[in-house]
Amino acid sequence: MFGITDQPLLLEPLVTTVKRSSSGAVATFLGVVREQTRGRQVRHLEYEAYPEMAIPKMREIADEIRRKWEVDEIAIVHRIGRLQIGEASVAIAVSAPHRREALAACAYAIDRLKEIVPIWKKEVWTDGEEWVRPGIPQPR
Amino acid sequence: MFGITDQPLLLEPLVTTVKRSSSGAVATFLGVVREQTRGRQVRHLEYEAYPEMAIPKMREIADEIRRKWEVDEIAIVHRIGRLQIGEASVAIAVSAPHRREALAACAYAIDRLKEIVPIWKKEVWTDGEEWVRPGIPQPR
Amino acid sequence: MKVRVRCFAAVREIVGVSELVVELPEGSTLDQLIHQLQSQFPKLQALTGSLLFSVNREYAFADTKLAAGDEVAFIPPVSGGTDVWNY
Amino acid sequence: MKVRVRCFAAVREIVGVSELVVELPEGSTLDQLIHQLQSQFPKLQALTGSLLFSVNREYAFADTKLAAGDEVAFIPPVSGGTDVWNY
Repeated sequence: MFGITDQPLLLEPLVTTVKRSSSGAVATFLGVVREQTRGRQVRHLEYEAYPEMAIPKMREIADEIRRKWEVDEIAIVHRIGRLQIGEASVAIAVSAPHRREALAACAYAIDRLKEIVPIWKKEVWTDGEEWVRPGIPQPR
Repeated sequence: MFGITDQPLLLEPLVTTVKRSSSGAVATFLGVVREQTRGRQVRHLEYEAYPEMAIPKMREIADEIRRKWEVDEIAIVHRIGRLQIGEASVAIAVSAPHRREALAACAYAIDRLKEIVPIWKKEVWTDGEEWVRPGIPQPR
Repeated sequence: MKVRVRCFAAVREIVGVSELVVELPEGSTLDQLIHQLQSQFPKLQALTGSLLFSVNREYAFADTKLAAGDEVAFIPPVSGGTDVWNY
Repeated sequence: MKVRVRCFAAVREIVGVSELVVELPEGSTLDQLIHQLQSQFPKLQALTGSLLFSVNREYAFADTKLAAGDEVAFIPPVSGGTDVWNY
């Protein structure tokens, strides 16, 4: 399951989506809007995606994971629009027969998401705003 | 938040419990009852705890984590009683300013839980049953 | 030939719209498209060094040859240090 | 002196109750308690090599001296290989 949504992210449905009868572990990751970023006070964030490219790139990350680890299922959902402090911007869930694979794959997914998935955020501070995007992917 | 419960485990309340305004990441782990274990077909599992020792040991794990990583909060809840395939036996949530610390601490927590927290499970297979307990802690 | 250009984030704000249709000579490269848009929207020049590009939803080098109907996107830059996301 | 013994999992099933109160000579060690219970419940002997013990909710070595009112627990063994939990 890969998605872009303007609705609040919930973990429970993601866990249900990835769980198989072979799954002994589900690892999840939530990216959350922090109050402070690089010392500046955040008022809110605005996320924007290139969904037609972002979703295939999420799928590509899942394919990479399957080549590296024995996992059952992978779900990645990113939220777009305006987010307040404490709200989740991205949710990842990975199920696997064993815990190490689930945890390693989940950590890998969020690293790769930052590198290759075209999603941007505008940080709106109490004293200004700026577009921010992580990572420099290597074109292939 | 550290607990032993006979009720189904839910992630959302754990996430809410650990999230702080400083948190940029929440990593969670669910241990789930698998259909198969070491090649035998599981009918159900029965978990039993020594709660008066298990909860202090969970707290000890959280203290170890705080000495190793910059994290915001840690929650560990283990379920006891009869669990069916697909049900979660343990839920861990760690919040941190940054993702690497949240993920590393979450992986550490489940490893240590297996080592030092006195909780047992009985595997009830289609063809027998056995008590199982992981890890050999070093007495200190 | 015509190509579509999708604009996001800082690029969208400079260009003023989220999508452009650009007329280019047959056989143009991505690089030529970039230069054409830079002269039309001079503020893009400040970004260009750190922009990435995609052609048909895959990251692409500047020397990529474009074809009619291609969908190009400007992938705006990182700014502000190494750990620029919240998490 | 009297000590409480908490029994879990396989140990509880052998002993038949989840808690015992055991009378021991003053100054007894954990090891002496273990031997006393092994003679009372011979099936415990098969487990003992892999049992761990706690005294007052902290893991303890066999030579630990016990005091009146101590809470001892038998921490039953691992069985069945290295990855014995589901996850």
